[in-house]
Amino acid sequence: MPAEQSRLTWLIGGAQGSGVDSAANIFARACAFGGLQVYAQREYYSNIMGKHSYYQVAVADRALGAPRDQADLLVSFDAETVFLHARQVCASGGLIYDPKLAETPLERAAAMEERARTSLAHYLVDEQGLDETLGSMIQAAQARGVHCFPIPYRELLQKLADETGTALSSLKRVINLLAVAASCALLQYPLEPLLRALAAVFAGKAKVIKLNSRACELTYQYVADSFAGEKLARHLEPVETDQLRIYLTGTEAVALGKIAAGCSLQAYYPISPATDESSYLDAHALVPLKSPPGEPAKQAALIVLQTEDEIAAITAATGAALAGARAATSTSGPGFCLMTEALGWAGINEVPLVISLYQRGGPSTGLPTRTEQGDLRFVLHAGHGEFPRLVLASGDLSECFHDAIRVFNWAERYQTPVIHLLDKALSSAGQTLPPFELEGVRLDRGLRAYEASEGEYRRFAWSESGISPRTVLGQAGGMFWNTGDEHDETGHITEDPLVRDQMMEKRARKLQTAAQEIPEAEKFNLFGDPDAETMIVSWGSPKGAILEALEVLKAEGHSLSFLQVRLLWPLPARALEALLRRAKRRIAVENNYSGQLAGLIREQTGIKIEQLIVKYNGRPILSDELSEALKALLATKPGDSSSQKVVLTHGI
Amino acid sequence: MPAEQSRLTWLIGGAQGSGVDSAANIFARACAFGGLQVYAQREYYSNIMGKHSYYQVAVADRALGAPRDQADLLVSFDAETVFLHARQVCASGGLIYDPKLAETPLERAAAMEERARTSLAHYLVDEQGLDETLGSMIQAAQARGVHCFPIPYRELLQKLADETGTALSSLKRVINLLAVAASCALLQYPLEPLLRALAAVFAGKAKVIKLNSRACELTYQYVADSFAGEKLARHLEPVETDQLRIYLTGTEAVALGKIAAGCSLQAYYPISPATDESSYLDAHALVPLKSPPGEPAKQAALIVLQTEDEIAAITAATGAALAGARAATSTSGPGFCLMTEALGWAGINEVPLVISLYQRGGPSTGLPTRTEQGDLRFVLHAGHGEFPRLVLASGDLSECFHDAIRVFNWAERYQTPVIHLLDKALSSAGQTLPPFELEGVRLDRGLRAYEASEGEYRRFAWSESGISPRTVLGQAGGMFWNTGDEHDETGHITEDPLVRDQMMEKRARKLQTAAQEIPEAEKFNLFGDPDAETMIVSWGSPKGAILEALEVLKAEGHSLSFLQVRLLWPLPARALEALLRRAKRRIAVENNYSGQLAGLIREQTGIKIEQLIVKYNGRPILSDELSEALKALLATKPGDSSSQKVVLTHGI
Amino acid sequence: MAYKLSDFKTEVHVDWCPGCGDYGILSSIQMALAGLNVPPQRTAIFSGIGCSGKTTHYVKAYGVHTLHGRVLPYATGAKLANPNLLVIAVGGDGDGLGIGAGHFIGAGRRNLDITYVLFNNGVYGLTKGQASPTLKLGMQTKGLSQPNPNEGVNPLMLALAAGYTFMARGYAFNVPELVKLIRQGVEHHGSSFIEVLQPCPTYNNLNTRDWYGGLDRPDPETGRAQPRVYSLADTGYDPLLTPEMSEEQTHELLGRYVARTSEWGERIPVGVFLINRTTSTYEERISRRIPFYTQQTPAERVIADEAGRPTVDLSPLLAELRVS
Amino acid sequence: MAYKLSDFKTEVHVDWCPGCGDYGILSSIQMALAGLNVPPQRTAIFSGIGCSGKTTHYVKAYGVHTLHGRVLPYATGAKLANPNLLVIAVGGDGDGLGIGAGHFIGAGRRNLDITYVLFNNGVYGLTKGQASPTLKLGMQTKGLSQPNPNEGVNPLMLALAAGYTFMARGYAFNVPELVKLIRQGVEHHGSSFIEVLQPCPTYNNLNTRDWYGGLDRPDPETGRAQPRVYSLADTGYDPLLTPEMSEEQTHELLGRYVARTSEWGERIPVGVFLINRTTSTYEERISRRIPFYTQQTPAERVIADEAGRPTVDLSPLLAELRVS
Ligand SMILES: Cc1ncc(C[n+]2csc(CCOP(=O)(O)OP(=O)(O)O)c2C)c(N)n1
Ligand SMILES: Cc1ncc(C[n+]2csc(CCOP(=O)(O)OP(=O)(O)O)c2C)c(N)n1
Ligand code: SF4
Ligand code: SF4
Ligand SMILES: [Mg+2]
Ligand SMILES: [Mg+2]
Repeated sequence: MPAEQSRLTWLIGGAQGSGVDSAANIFARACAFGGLQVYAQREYYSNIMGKHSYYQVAVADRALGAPRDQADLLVSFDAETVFLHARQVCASGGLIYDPKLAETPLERAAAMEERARTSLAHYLVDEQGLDETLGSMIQAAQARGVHCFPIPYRELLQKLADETGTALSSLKRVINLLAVAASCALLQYPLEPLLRALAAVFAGKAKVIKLNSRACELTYQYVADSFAGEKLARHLEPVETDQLRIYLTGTEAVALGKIAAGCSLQAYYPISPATDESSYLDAHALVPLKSPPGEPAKQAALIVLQTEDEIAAITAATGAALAGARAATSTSGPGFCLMTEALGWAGINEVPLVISLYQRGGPSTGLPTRTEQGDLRFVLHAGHGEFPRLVLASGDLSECFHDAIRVFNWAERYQTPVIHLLDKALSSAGQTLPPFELEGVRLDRGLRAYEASEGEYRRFAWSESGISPRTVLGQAGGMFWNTGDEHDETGHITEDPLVRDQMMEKRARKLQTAAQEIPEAEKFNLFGDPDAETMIVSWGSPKGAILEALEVLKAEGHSLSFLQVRLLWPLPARALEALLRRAKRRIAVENNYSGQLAGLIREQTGIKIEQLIVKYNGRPILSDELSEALKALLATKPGDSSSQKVVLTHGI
Repeated sequence: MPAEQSRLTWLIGGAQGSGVDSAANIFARACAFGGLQVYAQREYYSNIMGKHSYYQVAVADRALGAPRDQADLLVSFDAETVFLHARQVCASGGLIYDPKLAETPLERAAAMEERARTSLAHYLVDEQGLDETLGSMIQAAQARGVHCFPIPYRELLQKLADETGTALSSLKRVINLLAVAASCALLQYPLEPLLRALAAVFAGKAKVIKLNSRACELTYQYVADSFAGEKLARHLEPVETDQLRIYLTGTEAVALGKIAAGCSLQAYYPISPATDESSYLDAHALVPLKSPPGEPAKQAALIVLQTEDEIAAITAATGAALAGARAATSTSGPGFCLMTEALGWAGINEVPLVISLYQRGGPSTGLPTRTEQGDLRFVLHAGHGEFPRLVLASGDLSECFHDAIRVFNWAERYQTPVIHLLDKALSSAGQTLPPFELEGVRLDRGLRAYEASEGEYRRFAWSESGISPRTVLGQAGGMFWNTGDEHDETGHITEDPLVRDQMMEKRARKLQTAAQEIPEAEKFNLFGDPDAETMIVSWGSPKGAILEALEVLKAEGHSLSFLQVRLLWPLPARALEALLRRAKRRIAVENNYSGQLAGLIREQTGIKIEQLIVKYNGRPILSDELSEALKALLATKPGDSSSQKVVLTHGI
Repeated sequence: MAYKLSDFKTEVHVDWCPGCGDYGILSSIQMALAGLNVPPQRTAIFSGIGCSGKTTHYVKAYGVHTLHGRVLPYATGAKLANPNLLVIAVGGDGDGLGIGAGHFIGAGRRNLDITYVLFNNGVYGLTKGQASPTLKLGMQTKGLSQPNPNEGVNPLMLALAAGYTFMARGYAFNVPELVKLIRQGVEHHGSSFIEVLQPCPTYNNLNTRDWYGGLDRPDPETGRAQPRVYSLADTGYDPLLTPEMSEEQTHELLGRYVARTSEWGERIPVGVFLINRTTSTYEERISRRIPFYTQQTPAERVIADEAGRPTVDLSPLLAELRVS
Repeated sequence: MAYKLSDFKTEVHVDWCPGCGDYGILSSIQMALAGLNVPPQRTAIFSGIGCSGKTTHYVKAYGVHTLHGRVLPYATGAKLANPNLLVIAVGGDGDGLGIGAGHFIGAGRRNLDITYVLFNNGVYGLTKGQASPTLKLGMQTKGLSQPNPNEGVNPLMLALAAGYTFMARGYAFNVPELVKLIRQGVEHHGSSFIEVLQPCPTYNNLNTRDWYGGLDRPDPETGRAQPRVYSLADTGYDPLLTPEMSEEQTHELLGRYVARTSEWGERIPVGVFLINRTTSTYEERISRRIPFYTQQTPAERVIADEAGRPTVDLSPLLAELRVS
């Protein structure tokens, strides 16, 4: 079947706190246990309970890497979800809803945004000539060819209650599961992988498993019986595979990378969307070590310190790094703002420090739970004055893991802060992947003066590469001093103009050394047809959507290349320039307002990337809206000024 | 006489706390009272007492705007000054020293930097074949033709003590004044303006004036008598003028601008070199208002709030701005680091906020009392996410004053933060100027909704210009809400993707409006020959040195133009591009490591400024080292790669 | 003119969890404001970031939802610029005593006439239940992977050290008392600090409404719950500190203060703990230097004539700098 | 092995003003260290920014001169990573209780085994004499244009509220006593806080050496100066708080603590104010979860074999995520 057909987009929505996440999680695992691969994306408000959240799970028999606008099956158990998402369902798709809610008027969706409500009212009344109820939404969907399936949640629960002797009130949390079971039935997907998923998620809780399994069976049967006639165009079929797979999120991938890298102290202050990474680490404070077979399992300590603020987080991590630990902090824009002064301190003192920065919608508090790539320029220049830093951006979960290791190696090798750029889209993306391999992984602790001799050791000794052998606090013979002031080779304060020049140049040279040493493969990726006339340039999380769009366009006869820049600083300007010059038309795709990478490239290479496709509504770039935008662009002439900046606006 | 001759460089050094500043201050005023113009520059350590500091006072019969490397007369009363500065005195210049110190060995200058000591030892012993004493320094200077004048400070003081019946011990603080009086005598400058300067500086303290005057007379007479034979090539002659003049520093110029602008709240946390501005404002908390003649003088309140940190400073200023005050904060790099989060808040909430940023040597604590232009890129991108800001850099004291007014007008007109970029060189520069005029000054409070009506008013109402009429806290009928989250027109939180887009676009449009409205004359200056082949591009404090260098080069037949960029954001890219394209050779001059403006220009215009002259040793660019560097550059071919980056290293 | 509760309510959807103590605090603030006879437009409420930070959007008064931890300096700037505004600051315990602790101290030292209401729920609500700085050592609320390794800070002890001049503690579900405390706080001249015990049913499963209410320890005789929260006033506690009091009396009061504020667990006092009348407000200190400060406020100052010409007369300042 | 004072001295030029109290504190730290029998290389001193911040450069031990206000979190990170380091933090009153006040609270709550020495001179020395947070209300030191409009914070009261478990105050010019206090602080298990009264002859013209020494108030009979500073120990003050003490005894001690720490002006007590033995250290709390924490420290962990292959075994973690 064509690439397009093998992918199914399942979408579930509901009020925050009503179980949307766990439903999606279980559905995704059910697919995975059936040998399929999934890519899940989560959208939610900065709110604990009541506001609308949704989860999109894309399923296919091959690896997927991006969310999409159109859904094949929409799953709901509240009214707001139907109102907000029904129009996303593709013409032959399906929609699961609670028939009890059919009369619910638009105004009863109390938590809905005013703008959305107004636009829905306009759609229903002015465009469709219907009234403002959920029933009308269903009607309109049906008119478009969408198959709508009323699922009587309450009755099914009652049946379950009766059958198992449980109180109905305590079964409320099962509703979301009924929706999952109903989906499987409609998609003609077998029940067995779903039951396995349940068993895995609730491992150890036999009673819960039993109850939930029964709920699934009941619903599955009910749906199979009730909607035998009405068929969904899309099916989901298990695939035989003996590939090992894990299912995890971006924050978990980064956390695993840190653990593999030997990170032994992470200091953080809670902030969305970075917190999950620290929570994962905190839950794994006892790190398993390889031990010879037969011997008792050994463990190491990973200290996760919740500090009083982000300033304390970065400075505590720096203190730990000085003591010799691989230390990191993890944060998002507002927290990073508070870290800039200490970033400079780590820079001038040549401290190996790792900062994982999860970008989110800015400025200020902005859109705390939405995505954006708005901080690139900020991280490049954060901190007053000039000092070396490395900035690496991951584009998918596998890169998240390996880059999390890489940044520690660089931090220690170049003795300077390294920023690992991530974003909310990556952090909350769920994906099936082959288990990470440590086979090829090597840890590089950089130049160390293990045998420094007292009185002679100079921490900032002059060297060609700019790098001086390092000692750590407490080490015999390697005493040093640090100061945020300009310093001499021993680390004591100096204001001597010549020593100052030398130290500025020494630090700057480390960056040149890094630029020379780091292999090109870690600096950027080139995908697609390298000789294509049109080149897409991007960085970070849009990677998945771009790769999918490339496939779609290829299927339609358009050949493009895609340059994914990974090392943003020091930017591999010369290599990029050579590649960029080969293309006739260059298009930057970025999840921000101004096209920050495009600006950086122009600054560093002189090449103006004439066409920008940007998105800044807090939602990730969706592969289908991107391919549409690209097609439209390709239909214009390269110099056409009306197409210089295309703004993507999809997403709910 | 030729331009070169009309300028005299007087340099005084000594331990911090020993009166160098007051001596320089009095000498500068003495020159000013004699109708001359001065430009003074101060260099000092981050230390309260004991480390070496010095003051350079340039004097001429015309306005001066930059420090220089070579000194005509070096004035010392300690050993370190002679060691460090004797080599700066030009061949026919003079040197005043204390003969009692002739035996002092180099190693006794305890506070001296190790590197300087080593290099001096090398100079004295290896190069000159002398021993390591001050006497040898003098000998070497004399060998170069420098006139050296031993001034027996102790004896003169004893004489003064005897004559006035004062205890010798209480006269120590007068030494520096003796040095000033001796300078005047050697320069054949009359005593009278010096006595006037004394009277002005110690106004109200008759006894002090009397004692100090007598000290000056005694010394003046002594020097005139003792060195009648030995003549200095350079004289200083009073000039008749009825021009009014003031003598002030950069921080005072900014403070006066703020007062004129009606700033009524400044919140700050102490930090060099910004503090002086706040101290000046604090001392003038009762602001004089114009009152009709005859009526009692009216006053207004200027609250200066010393906060617990810089975060409190910027947020308190923001709170005051919301209440309707013209509010500001003033800081330097480390403090600005802590302000970036709140900068974004002010940006998304469209608050008129002024930040005066005095750059100093970075990164981190860096060189706290030295100068640098290292923060340009940082201020352009400070704060996560994207929001509008304006950045204006002053190049001299007169701009400091007028720009300080201008930034308040822009802040209120465009309802967004404005950063006034200054640096240590400007802040501590002393200069004679005609008194500032308010004649042409107009204050623009921007769009205000004075008659907003309750229930209808929307703080962030949509508008073509991006600007919405503003109300202030406490105003009847104009209630608003603010939040760091993305908001709707009333200011309440929204996560709606479309409203988000609109708000991002609204805010961005304000910057376009500003770019259109602000006159070119406020965006940049073009000096020199507009058709010259070679164009110098710079910003901020190097202005003075560049203008002086231009004169020198012109005198030698080189015609250059100089583009001073003032509005750094939004950068007037189109206009700059047109100008830059006219030149054949472009040279950026910047007081930083990487040539940040050059990078910005390339990003915004595509034009690569091939040649950089930079300086990053913490000292300002000196006009004579700059003209030398320019001459050398002009002698090369434009594309010569060896001359792409010239690093200036002078200064002590 | 008398105000009604509804005059202080906006139409914004309140998005706290069901059963959240914030509802009680919100009502208390609105009721206290309605009773104060100050027009909504003369009132400005500032908030930090957290669930608690959303409060400003629900109150019909100028509402400034600031940054995490920075509510006090924002409020300080506004109040200083316009001392005639009624300024209230609100925020979470993480906001105020974690990231914002430095400002908490700074504001206490100033004694500006503002009122600060702290929502103490023992957790970071909006970021999903991490320990807040008030959570006691060893407690393990739902969201924690291990018992809290930090000692909890006592907000009222910190307030004393910082120098606030009105200190009180209320309980979110005792609205009538809380309304009174807030009103007293606002009417007090100087910086008032009101800690509110706020159940967070979603993340703090230890200090719940039932726990505060003592449902876990019914009276063996009557079977009725014995609430942990009790009224300080009922014990005859006198919070007043006056200039007339001797050093000994002062120490006695401070000793009592420390003893009472350290009670936690079985008995938790609420009410007014201290009213310090021995010092001046920041406004009074400014007025000593600038006598017209509260009449011609910095915020309302006319800085230019109609043509935009500055009203300032620079000449006296320029004269100081004259060198001719 | 016994250490000498000179083992803890560097050759860096000391650039404080003549007569500065910092000299006394520096010597006291060096002498205390020499007496502790810990090798200089096992010792790390952290400092903030200010005149006081330069201390690290003068002490021969690992010296980390950090950022303004951040000395405690830097020190915390290092100590946590290597609990076997002897960690001392030093800094000014502006550094520690102005910009750094939030960290001061945070560190107190943790009770990590570090010692913090606060140089209290009432001013911001290095920025030229602005009021520091400890300067009392209404005082006007040399550098101020008007009397201080803020109340001064009492460091020992703040330390109590924050949770430090060893609290003492010394005087910069009583070196023998200060050496003892620092030593006691270092030997105490948990976070120790030592406030040092430090004359700043350049900017603080009120709390001078003469003033502390009482030169302005000679005994009318003997004509001898009556020092303001007196020893707490001489009054029989017992600073010990133990688990055995009753609630009443505890309150009595706290009452005494508050009374004594609020003394200022005519009589100023120095000595040990509180030794709290009722709680565990942070290290102990970590060790409960990670029993090998102090033996296999995070800092010294071997993370790779010689070929650079990670020592970590990811498989148990991957197994948790398995979906096949
Ligand atoms: C600088 C910064 N760091 C972190 C956050 C993330 N954040 C949002 S709310 C919150 C904590 C809220 O806890 P609390 O102040 O106790 O308020 P509550 O939600 O409990 O009312 C945090 C850490 C932020 N917004 N800004
Ligand atoms: C973020 C930041 N803000 C301001 C400063 C400027 N600064 C340097 S030292 C100092 C105050 C020093 O006072 P204190 O901490 O009391 O130390 P002391 O000099 O009195 O020993 C300040 C504000 C700075 N270095 N960093
Ligand atoms: S998380 Fe807690 S504090 Fe936040 S709204 Fe829910 S119950 Fe209230
Ligand atoms: S300014 Fe004060 S604290 Fe700083 S060195 Fe001088 S005397 Fe000491
Ligand atoms: Mg809370
Ligand atoms: Mg101090």
